[in-house]
Amino acid sequence: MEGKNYNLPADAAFFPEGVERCSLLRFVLHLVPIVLLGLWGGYAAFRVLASGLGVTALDDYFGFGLWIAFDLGVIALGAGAFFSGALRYLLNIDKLKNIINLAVIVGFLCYSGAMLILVLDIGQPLRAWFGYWHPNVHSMLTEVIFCITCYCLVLIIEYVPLMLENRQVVKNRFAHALAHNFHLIMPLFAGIGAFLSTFHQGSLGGMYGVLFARPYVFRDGFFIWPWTFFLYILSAVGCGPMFTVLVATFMEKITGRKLVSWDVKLLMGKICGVMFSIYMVFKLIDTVAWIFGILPDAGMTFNQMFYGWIYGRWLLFAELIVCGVLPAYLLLRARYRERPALFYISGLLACTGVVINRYVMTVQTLAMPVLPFDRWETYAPNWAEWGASAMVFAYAWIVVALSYRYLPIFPQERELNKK
Amino acid sequence: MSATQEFRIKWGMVIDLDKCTGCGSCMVACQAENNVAPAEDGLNRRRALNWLLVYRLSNGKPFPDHDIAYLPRPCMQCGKPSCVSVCPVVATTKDEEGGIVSQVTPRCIGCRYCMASCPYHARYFNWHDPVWPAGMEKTLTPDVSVRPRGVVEKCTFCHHRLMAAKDRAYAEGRDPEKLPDGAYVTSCTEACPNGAISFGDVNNPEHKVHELIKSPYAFRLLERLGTDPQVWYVSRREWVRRLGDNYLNNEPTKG
Amino acid sequence: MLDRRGFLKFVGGAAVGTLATPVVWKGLDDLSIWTQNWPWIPRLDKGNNLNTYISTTSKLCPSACGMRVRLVNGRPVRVLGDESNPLSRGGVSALASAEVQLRYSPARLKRPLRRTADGTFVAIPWYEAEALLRAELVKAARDGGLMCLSGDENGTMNELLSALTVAMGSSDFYLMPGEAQTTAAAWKSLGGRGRVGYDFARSDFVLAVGAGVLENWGPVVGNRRAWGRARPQDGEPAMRLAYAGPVQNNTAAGADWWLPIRPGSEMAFLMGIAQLLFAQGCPSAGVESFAELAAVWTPEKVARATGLAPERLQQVVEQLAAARAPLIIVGTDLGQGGEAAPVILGMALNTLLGRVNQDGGLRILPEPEPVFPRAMSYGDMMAQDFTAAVRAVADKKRAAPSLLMIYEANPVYAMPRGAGVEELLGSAGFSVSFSCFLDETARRCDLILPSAMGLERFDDVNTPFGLGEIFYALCQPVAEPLYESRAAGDVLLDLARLIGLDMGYATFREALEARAASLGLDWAGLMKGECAISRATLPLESLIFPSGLIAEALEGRFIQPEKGALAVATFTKLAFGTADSAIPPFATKLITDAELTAGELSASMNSATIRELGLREGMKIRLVAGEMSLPARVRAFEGVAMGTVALAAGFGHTNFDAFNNGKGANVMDLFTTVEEPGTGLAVWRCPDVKIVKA
Amino acid sequence: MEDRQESTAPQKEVCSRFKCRLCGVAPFFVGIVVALVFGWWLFPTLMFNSQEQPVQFTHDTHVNVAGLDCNYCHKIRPDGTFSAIPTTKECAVCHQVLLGESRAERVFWDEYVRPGKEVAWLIYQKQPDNVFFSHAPHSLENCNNCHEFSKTELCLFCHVNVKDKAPTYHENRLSGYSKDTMKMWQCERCHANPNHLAGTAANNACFVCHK
Repeated sequence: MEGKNYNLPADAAFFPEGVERCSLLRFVLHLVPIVLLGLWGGYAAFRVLASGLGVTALDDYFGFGLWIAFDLGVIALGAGAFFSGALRYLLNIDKLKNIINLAVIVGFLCYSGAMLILVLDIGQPLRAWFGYWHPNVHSMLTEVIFCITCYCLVLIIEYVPLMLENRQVVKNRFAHALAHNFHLIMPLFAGIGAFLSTFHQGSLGGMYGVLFARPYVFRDGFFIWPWTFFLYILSAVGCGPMFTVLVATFMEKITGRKLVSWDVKLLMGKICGVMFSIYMVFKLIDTVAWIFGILPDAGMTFNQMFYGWIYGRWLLFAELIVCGVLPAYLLLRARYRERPALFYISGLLACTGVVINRYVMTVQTLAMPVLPFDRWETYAPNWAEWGASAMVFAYAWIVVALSYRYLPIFPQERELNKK
Repeated sequence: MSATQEFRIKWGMVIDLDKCTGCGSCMVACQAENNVAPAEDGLNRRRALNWLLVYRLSNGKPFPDHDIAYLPRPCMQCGKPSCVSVCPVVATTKDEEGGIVSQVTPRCIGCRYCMASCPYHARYFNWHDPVWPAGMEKTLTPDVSVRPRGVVEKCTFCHHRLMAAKDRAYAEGRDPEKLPDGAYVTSCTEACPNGAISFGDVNNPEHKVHELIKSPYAFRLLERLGTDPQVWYVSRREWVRRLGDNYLNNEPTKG
Repeated sequence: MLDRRGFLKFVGGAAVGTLATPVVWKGLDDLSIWTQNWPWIPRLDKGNNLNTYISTTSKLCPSACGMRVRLVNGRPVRVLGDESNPLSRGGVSALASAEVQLRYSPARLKRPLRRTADGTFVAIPWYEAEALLRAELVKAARDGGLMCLSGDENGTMNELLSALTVAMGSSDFYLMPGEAQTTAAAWKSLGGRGRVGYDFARSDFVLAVGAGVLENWGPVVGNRRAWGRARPQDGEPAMRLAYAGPVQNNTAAGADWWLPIRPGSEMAFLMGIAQLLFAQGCPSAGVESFAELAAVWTPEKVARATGLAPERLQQVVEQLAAARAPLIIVGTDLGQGGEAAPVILGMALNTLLGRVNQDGGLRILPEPEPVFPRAMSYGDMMAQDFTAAVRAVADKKRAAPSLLMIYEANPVYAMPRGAGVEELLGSAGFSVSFSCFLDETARRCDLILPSAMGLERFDDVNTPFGLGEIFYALCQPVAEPLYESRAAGDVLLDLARLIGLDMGYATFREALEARAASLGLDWAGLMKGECAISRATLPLESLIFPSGLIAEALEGRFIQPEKGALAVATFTKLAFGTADSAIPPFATKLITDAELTAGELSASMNSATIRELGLREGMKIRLVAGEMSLPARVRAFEGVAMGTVALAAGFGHTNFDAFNNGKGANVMDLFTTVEEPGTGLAVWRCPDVKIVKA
Repeated sequence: MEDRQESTAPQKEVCSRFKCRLCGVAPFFVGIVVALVFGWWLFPTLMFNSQEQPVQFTHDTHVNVAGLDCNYCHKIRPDGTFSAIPTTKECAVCHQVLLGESRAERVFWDEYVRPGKEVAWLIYQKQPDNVFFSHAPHSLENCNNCHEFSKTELCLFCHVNVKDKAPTYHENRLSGYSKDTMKMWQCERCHANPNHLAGTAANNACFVCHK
């Protein structure tokens, strides 16, 4: 039996072995504002469920708004989970084991958060199961619904063994055995996850690409999949791992402890650099094809795609150049990548670029008039939409904080923080 | 993106824009016929629920050369609907003889993907539960179900009137699949004091609309996007026809 | 035995077991069925699927729309057009279309209300209300101080009301000011007999000056039906339409030509036409004075007054000359308080073109014979000028009425703020309103009696204004009066009997039966929705062109507004109600930025005018005319004449229902009443306004 | 690792391997049984309430004793609508005086015919507002193009047997549906049957049955 050490935090018995954590009081205090934010968001969610979507700023022009952009954004950023998982388990890049746990947690949070928002976003949440029971196989959204729930289950299965590895939980023989067995079959789930996730990242893009009557997003493609299908996969794998790295680094800043070694981060950065560069090449080709093919076919010009400041050209410039070509180049070249400041900045830019992409494809598409006698409309989310999104953010923060405090998610932590 | 289904009967609407003066009679008749709740504040055009909406068109010229036209916009019942293939729960289909795009609100989960897909803004979401002033619910017709909040709805070409016309045909021993011209018309068609709207089976030579759509002045909205609408518009004014679709500067107006 | 661990196992077992029962899927299924039938969503009442239809005529829509009311198990649910109606031929106006829904307007009066000493209203039973009114009638009969205002335009109800007024020893029976009185005054100035109608349907070229013939003027549904039929989609139009007015309104949208002229410049425009007609050799024999007056109105002079390009005026005259059956209709957008002089000119031009008593021309119709003894004749009613009477009371030129009785009219809302209606209501000894709705006027009365709506009572339409033929149709109840409302006709007949007046009929229906009989019509047929039409005319007797009057009316007009000031033009949509009604429930969705911007009245101006005044679109402004002002927002619309601001009429109700209140402002707040030079008619006029940035 | 074994050791000493396994599994199986009993027996009973018809009507009396044809009361009107259940006024064509001495007749006459009140009949086959159903196409004539239904057989295909005493009406407490309300899959027995698509105008398009 362990002797009680009163110098340690009250919950020290639950900490991963050999690591330091702040006092319980400090931990709880830091959660207070987050919980308050979550409660405010929970109230917003309650209002939405109780009195309907009328409380949001969505309307018949903007049937999709902040929430869908948020979902698409976090799902792209959460792609680190499946892609690093695939590299780690399928291609056996062993080094990635040092960050894969965090990637799984971030992925799980992104996906479960997105599903939470989706429940609010549909008008009839109690009929949500129609998506499985009465599926329309032609709809990209059906593909999304199936893949996203299946992949969320996979992420739970990947997350559960992590939870079981808590120092106290793992003392239970059953939990121990379960965790061990889960680990053995993890490559299988990584494979399934990679398959599911690739597909729905793609079908999220496909959702927009198939809208043949919306020239802003319509794209030709390959078989039933429009180009956006592939662009979404590429952009997600290009930014997802970097997002995981950014989260890890952010956690390091907050906790003041080293969690992931620089070489692991660099490896992730290199992978992202390659993938993001490939994405940018195709995205640029796609943009050119859109300007000179799809738009004139629809009788429209490039200039008609923008409106005022809110939907101005700067968005396209930011997405493609500042948050596109620039970070791709910086991450690709070892010379720049190896300078931490540039490394993190390019990571941030790449993630921002992908989020801008998801935002404009969701909102600008709908803001643009297709009928020649219609006019541009603008959209700004209201408190209910921000609130519900904040709720997901708070939920993610809390889960990450708890996971960090109680679960051995960073195998290198002990080593890196040796004094 | 399912293939276009061809039907023997094709219910179509032809609207003469030179005859529409924008009085709104069609919109009122539509709301009353289809149990659309009245709105105390109908001013929010992005939230007001209209199965049929009259747009105001302008030739864009300054005074005194300005010209004006009104364009009633029902659901286009597209031959190749952008909304049908995207619905994840088969709540909207184009599967019935006549080609009317159905909207089954009890199936709809309210994801609004169909609204994002429709360039005509013909689809409307129930942002709130519908409310009638006390007693006014007694004027609901028994023909169209009242939609709760959280589902999408749209013009159905007064589909219940088609069913009523078929029932009458059964009762009279006629073939319900060969309705004579005028046996089935929409509420807006009937209400228009100008007679600007014509309705019938465009595939049937015995129906007036069969000829009307062949007019050199006939056009459809956003034809080049490939939606193949079942609503035609007619105008002798070129600027009106040109507003029916997006044109590059050097392209001639169709129709 | 059941420790924590055991309980968890039990729960686990129960969870597994539940999956093997219908609870989950049946529950999920029932839950979604519940969402499909939420108890707070109104249910449909299918009953036994029994549909019945009753043909009747709209009293709400001034165009005497024929309606086929659909009832499901006896419940009226829809107003449909009536194909068999010879006037509306299946067409139905936006207003009539919402009539069954309007029955349930939140503004609908439920029971009699009496004003208490502190100004609030208390509900009282009918017998008490009747006793109260009876006592007031007895008093008024003694001093002959009854004044009666009717909102009915053309029914037998006006005969009952006028007969009652006369029987009470008063001659103060008035109709709400309307186009009919203006037209009658104009016709009288020309020395004409009978009443005038326009045979719109048979004309092949209609020049409408100010009259919204496709939206709100006269028998508009009939007009539009005829116009639509004359313009087949697949053939050449058999009727052309030119509209002259300051705003490109709904009539202009349908017209082949919109001729933008400044507000108030109709006379100059008409004189210009006369000048060209005479110049082209139109015989001036008998109308030399007219030719003489017109001679100076060259297209250039007209252009200066109206803003209309000279070649466009010439084009109109060419079309008039080329047409087989041209017709000129002069009216106003508001349909109320218009000037008689332009109408006189219109009639004179029709005469000049030889269009009197022709098919598709101006037709002289015989006046109806009253069925109520002592009732005023049609001509007498038309000669009564309510606006003038109100003015006289306000100016203390005559005594205030001891009893003011208002029947289905809303003058407080619909008449110019400066007309003095509120003062009249304040000075009357006692005021009573027979009204369907708790409107602005009813709220200022001492007693409010809930009236049965047109769909709930027997009533009739006897030749709506503007129609070129005699037309008679019946209104019959399709449902019982809602709440405690009653048909005013029957209430008044009861009261008259109680105070010892013999009106000749026990019920209003009897009076209508007598009317039908007098017209030689079959009651049963009328009840089936049949209408009577007669194309009988009175012969044209020689008319005298009132050149002195016209010269006087022309004097001092057409002065350009001073710098920075704008002329005001209104535009009216029937869908937004009439002077006696308001926006029906469904029509709120018809409101666009043409009428309201951000909840305030749109002040529409063309972009040149906006630039000139240094305004911006969407800007909050006030329109100021003397002491009166109106809040609005600038809207750019190229369909407005230069130096003109266009405002929608029919908004700014303060006391109606949630579909009306708080929407925009009432243009009548800018209007005042003046005496028309020449005719002496009390007309409504809006002075030029200055724009003040708010 | 050592820590863990130490901490679990005392538990092992408390109960024997056999006993532990038994008491370990028992609550789980009890849970399953309880859930099954609740789910299959209690739940379906709790879900529905029971109501009796306000008047005990029998078709037997009307068809076999009075010799009425079905169409006498349930007819397709000339406009194609279905008259459904007759109104009290229509019933009173025959029931203007007491017919027979049954209690049901007495109740009907006293409580409905005399005051002229409509009977709030409970409709076993009640369909929700969002369903469009018309009797006109489901006619003997149409169906017997291929089938050989008798009139009764055809009616009983969808309607519960009301030959004798009117059965108890069960209403779902949550959804408000009658227990006998046909669900979509039951309609689809004919509508989704490919054999029907050729012979009749019936098909399975959504709007054929929904409104």
